Amino acid sequence: MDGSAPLDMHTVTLKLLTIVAEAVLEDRLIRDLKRLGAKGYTLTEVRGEGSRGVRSSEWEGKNIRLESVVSPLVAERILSHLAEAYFPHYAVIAYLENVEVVRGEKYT
Amino acid sequence: MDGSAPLDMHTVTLKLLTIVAEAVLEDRLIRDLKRLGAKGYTLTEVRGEGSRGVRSSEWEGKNIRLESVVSPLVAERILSHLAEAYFPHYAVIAYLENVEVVRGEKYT
Amino acid sequence: MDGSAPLDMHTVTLKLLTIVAEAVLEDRLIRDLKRLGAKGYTLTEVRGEGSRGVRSSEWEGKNIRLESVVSPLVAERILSHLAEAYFPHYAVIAYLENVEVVRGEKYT
Amino acid sequence: MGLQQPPALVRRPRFSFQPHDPLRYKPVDTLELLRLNLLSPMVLAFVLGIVATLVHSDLKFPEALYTSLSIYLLLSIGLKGGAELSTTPLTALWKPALATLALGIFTPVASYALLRRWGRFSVADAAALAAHYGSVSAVTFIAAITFMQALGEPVEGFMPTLVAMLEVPAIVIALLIARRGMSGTGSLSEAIHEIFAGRSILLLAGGLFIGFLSGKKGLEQIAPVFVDSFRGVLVLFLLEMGMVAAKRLRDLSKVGFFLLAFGVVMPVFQGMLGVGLGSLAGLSLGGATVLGTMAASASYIAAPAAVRIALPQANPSLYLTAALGITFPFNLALGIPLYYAISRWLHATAS
Amino acid sequence: MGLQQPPALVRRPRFSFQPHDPLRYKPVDTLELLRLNLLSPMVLAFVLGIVATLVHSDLKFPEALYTSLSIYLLLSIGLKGGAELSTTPLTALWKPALATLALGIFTPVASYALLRRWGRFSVADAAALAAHYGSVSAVTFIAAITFMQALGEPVEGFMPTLVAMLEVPAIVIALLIARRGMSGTGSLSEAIHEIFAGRSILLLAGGLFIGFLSGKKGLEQIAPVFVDSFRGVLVLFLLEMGMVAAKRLRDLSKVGFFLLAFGVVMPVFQGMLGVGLGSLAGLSLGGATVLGTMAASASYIAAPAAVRIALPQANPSLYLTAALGITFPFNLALGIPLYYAISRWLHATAS
Amino acid sequence: MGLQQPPALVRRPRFSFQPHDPLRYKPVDTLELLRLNLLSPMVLAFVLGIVATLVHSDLKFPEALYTSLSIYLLLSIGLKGGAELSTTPLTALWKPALATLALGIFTPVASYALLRRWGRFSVADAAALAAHYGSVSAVTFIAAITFMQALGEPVEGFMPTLVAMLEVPAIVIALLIARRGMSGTGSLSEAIHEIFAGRSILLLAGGLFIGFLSGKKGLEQIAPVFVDSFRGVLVLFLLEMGMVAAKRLRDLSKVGFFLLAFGVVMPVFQGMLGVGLGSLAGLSLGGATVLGTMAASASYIAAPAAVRIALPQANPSLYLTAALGITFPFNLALGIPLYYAISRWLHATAS
Ligand SMILES: Nc1ncnc2c1ncn2[C@@H]1O[C@H](COP(=O)(O)O)[C@@H](O)[C@H]1O
Ligand SMILES: Nc1ncnc2c1ncn2[C@@H]1O[C@H](COP(=O)(O)O)[C@@H](O)[C@H]1O
Ligand SMILES: Nc1ncnc2c1ncn2[C@@H]1O[C@H](COP(=O)(O)O)[C@@H](O)[C@H]1O
Ligand code: NA
Ligand code: NA
Ligand code: NA
Repeated sequence: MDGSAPLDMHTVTLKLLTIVAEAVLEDRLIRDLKRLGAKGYTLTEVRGEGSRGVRSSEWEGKNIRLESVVSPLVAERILSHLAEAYFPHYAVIAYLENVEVVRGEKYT
Repeated sequence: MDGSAPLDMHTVTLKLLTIVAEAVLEDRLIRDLKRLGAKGYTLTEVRGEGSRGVRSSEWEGKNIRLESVVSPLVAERILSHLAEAYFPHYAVIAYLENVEVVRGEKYT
Repeated sequence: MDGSAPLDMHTVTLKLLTIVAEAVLEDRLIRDLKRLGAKGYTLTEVRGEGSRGVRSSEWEGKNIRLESVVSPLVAERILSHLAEAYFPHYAVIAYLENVEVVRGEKYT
Repeated sequence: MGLQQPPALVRRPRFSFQPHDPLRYKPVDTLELLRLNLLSPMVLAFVLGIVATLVHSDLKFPEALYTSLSIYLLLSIGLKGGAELSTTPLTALWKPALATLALGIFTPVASYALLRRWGRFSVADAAALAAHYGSVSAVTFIAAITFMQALGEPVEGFMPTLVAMLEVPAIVIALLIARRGMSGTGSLSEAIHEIFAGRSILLLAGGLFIGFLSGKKGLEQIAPVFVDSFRGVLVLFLLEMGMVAAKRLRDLSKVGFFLLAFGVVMPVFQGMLGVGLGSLAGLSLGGATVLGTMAASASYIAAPAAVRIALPQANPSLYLTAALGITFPFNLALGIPLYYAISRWLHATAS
Repeated sequence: MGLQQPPALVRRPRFSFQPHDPLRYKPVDTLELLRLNLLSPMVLAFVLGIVATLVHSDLKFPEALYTSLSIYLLLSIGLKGGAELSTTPLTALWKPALATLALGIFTPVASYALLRRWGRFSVADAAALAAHYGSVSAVTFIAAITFMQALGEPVEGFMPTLVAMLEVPAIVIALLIARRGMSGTGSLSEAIHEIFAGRSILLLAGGLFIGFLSGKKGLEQIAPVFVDSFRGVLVLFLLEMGMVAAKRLRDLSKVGFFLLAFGVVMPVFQGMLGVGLGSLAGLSLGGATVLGTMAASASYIAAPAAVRIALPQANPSLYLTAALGITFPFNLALGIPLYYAISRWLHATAS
Repeated sequence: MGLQQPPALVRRPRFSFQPHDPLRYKPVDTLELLRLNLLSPMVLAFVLGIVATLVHSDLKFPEALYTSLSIYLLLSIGLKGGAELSTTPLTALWKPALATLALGIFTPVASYALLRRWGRFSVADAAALAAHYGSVSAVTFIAAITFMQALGEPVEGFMPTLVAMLEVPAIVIALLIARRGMSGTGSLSEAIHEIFAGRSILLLAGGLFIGFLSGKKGLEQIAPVFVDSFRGVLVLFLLEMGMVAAKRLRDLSKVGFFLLAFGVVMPVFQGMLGVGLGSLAGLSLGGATVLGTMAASASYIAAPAAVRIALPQANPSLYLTAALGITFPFNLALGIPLYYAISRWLHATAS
């Protein structure tokens, strides 16, 4: 059986949107996500380094990773909003993957 | 080079199964994963929000994210079990991705 | 709209490299990643279990998960290095996924 | 506090529930009692926690801090009780122990009946609530002990033993009732293990054991941490509890009027019962007050964990909001002084 | 531990900023003052933290510990101030309050002008720095209080009230200046909420409130944690602060010579202003020293959070390095003794 | 400290390893010694931790708590030692220092030879174990100091200096032996940096430095946290250690009988050697006991980190189980009283 073969079980292909951003944005990002159509999210406290240097303590500012399973449409809407509202001044990275979700209807 | 091109290095394509669930299920989920054929897992403490409301403290109940690299067969077995044993009453989300794994044989 | 359809928004397809390894390797892995061309990374403290047993406390040795969005070339370079320098003696797992990244040029 | 410290007669002994507190004085009327309780740093810290949540403050206790404080409080209570036990004749224990067991069996049954009959709750929800209200909240117990101390009211040293005894039976009984009344419940054995090996019982019982074996001399060695610092740590803990309780208040509208009333009336009823049974069993004024508070309190550590596993059908919003958002603040602010007043009245008429 | 405690001259009272410290003695010259400060366990712990970072030690404070310590320190300062306030005539408060407000308005404007005119900073960066230097650092305030205690120098009990009053206005003013001078800034209302509901103000004000209501008797109950342990906890906290400050020092080359000079000269100027205004407002020698230190200090908890939200264009490297890497260590090691010397000189000439 | 406390002469000075403990009395026989140790709150807390793991309790110390407690313990030991050093003639130090170095060089070589010759371990595993057993466990050291304090047995103030001196050489020597005997090992320089900049040495040495510079007056300021609270914090820490050790016990079957015996016999041998050399070097009864305990203990903080980096081929199950699961509990429960008995016998025959 090929590793990437489809499953028998009923799953729906959706987008997993991952946003890593400075922690100060937590409330705002969550508000935006909900407003733009995400039905839920999972949040992890992380550290990181990128073009804006190391981000790992209270003062450097920690990072959060927000993950949300959304429809492609919602994904696109959120990405556009991020690009406009946060990319210029804040430490943010965002990317999408395809995921096969059980009970996928719940999340669209 | 196209971003999604295959690698020269020898990798195996497997399924990455991600389960986000309320923390009270930790022991049970790990037991189930092992029993159904997973060779390992990685566990992260997370917070989240979904149809059952915010889950972020001791009392609301924190969440855990369990990730396991498994064969498609095992992935399906686990998903069926989750759908039956946990989806009705517990806060759980589960999804699959395709991943290219180095030393992939170790995990099937 | 099919869940795996491409987006309108301009994104670049890159590799998301995930490494789960024992925490004692943190400094060394980060140094290696940067040297081999990664432009950034995100680090999460995790626990886990695999062929080398449970890893979850100070003494069993915690794990870290390092994630880095990189070009396929860099991904391959890093994987080869890992296979040689760490796989024999340390608890490590590594895998790749395809991700669509906004502002993808930043990370290649 | 220095080296040249003068005659030390006035120092509060560090390891006793019978405090000769220099602050002690017995307030005469109930209003004064209430004022004394409401203006204590502990209750005020709880209020501050509520305010912090209401103004959406970014104040947040790290989870590690909350866990550490609760480990400390439980162990400390156990240690002090154990050291006290080491000089107590155990014959004094059996009557209060029986009274405690009676409470642990009767109260969940009463709650369940009430919630089913009049509240029209589902089997799962009624049983879940019964488990919570039949069991005991360690923090409420601690608050009662501390209030007695502030009043200079002696309390029996074996009370923490009774807490351990009251915690378990109600949960088991409620789960058994649920089994009878429905199918498809979770694992009962796992739930029972969860309670017995749960950290609250383990730390309380473990502390009793250490305190008992190492005695007052042993406790003396660690008194600066486990005795002197107790109330200060409690203030920090109640600050956090205030924040948690206030978050629960947001769900208040969802739980309905019946549960709201239940969360206030049931504690009063169980509290009176506890004070009464305790007094019958020969407990002192302070001891009966504390047993009443224990009966009146609703568990929110042991019970939720066990119930979530064994009764996943029950809605956590209901039992958490009732136990944490309604009954806990009620007991902390009004209940404890009330049970004390009742106990005083009982003991006055008895003697 | 008690109130009726017999000949208590030698005991350090637990709840007072007017310490009768057994260690107390008044050093006569400034060098001696400096030595006393530099060899205190607090400053040495800060130095150890710097060393730990320089040798790339794996010593790392868990974030939960850092947060817990800061919650403790802020609440403790509030509690002690509040208990003190409960026996202070409030009429003594209005003049120092006015002086504090004057400082909170004048210093950010001065900083901004200086940084724009001579430092050639962008509007955003100048306003961000002005917000930080106009506001106050709670830890520097605490260090000043502790130094006064070690010297046996009485300090007014209402100083924490002034900290809460000094924290806010400068940030708001600096953000308003930035709004006028540029477009596309973040949300001002969110930033203001961030300050008022921020944990530093909440804990300070909350502590004041609890301390005031429960009074000295209330504080007495929790003194082993909130009074006796204060300096020890401060040592732990400053160890962590040393590590953080040293990490900031790595960015020192990026901030340029002007900002480096600003980070040392501005505090001295603001410190003198604070001591002067405080003395005019009738504060004691110790009180004026502490107000001077407050004016001299640069915020690094409230201000960064608010500025990051309302002024994302400003470069955090600049304000964090200046406030944490330059001004904080300067005040801790040299500034506080200096402001004390100035205050002593002022009070000597006045009387 | 108690109620019946007599004129304050008997108060334990806060910053001394020469305790005039009110509890002090010298037990005459070894059984009594053992009982005293086994029923101390510290050892009982360790036992409770073991029980918690065996019954699969959900009690879990947050990692931040464990880290915080260990930071506190190391710093505290350093501070007290440093304050003591500030009044000690340093000439007293050189002979015990030489004895310590001799132990640090001889014991890893002996362990290595034994494990290779008779245990048939691989080069990597033997060297890894030698590194652990040649180095020192800070917590075992602390337990020994605390036991001496409980007995009222004076201990030299410079002992923490010796801990810092004993920690490093054995690890370096063991790693060098491994290099000679195999290829493909990890980075030695990184491993050595790991040890020197490791938090245990940094905190111990840093504490010594702060204590020395700020002196007894400095320590007095922070005594409620760093002196009075020490044993209580140790109880919490040992509770966690018990849980960790018990988890290790699960691997016991994997390590084989030889290592099990090694984990008990080697400490006794090294302990006797330490007591002997210490006595020769002029250490007091208590000091020689503590040096013996240090020699007998196996590192489980510094050594594992360094070995994992420089000797990844070695199997961590072996060295962690031996050091944490066997030798640590053995020393804590039986070893320390045993080394004390030996030291008492040596000092009795000598005088
Ligand atoms: N190439 C990358 N791979 C993974 N995470 C990244 C990458 N670049 C940046 N990040 C994360 O995004 C945060 C902000 O990035 P930046 O704005 O580039 O400083 C960093 O702190 C990292 O946590
Ligand atoms: N759309 C989503 N994307 C990512 N995580 C989700 C999503 N929905 C739910 N979750 C996670 O799954 C948990 C349980 O979801 P629920 O059962 O819907 O409350 C939540 O607390 C989140 O952590
Ligand atoms: N199949 C797996 N899926 C996800 N994570 C794994 C898997 N196997 C191992 N890991 C992670 O990789 C770490 C090291 O694995 P190992 O070297 O097999 O012990 C484990 O502690 C887990 O965190
Ligand atoms: Na109850
Ligand atoms: Na200022
Ligand atoms: Na040793």
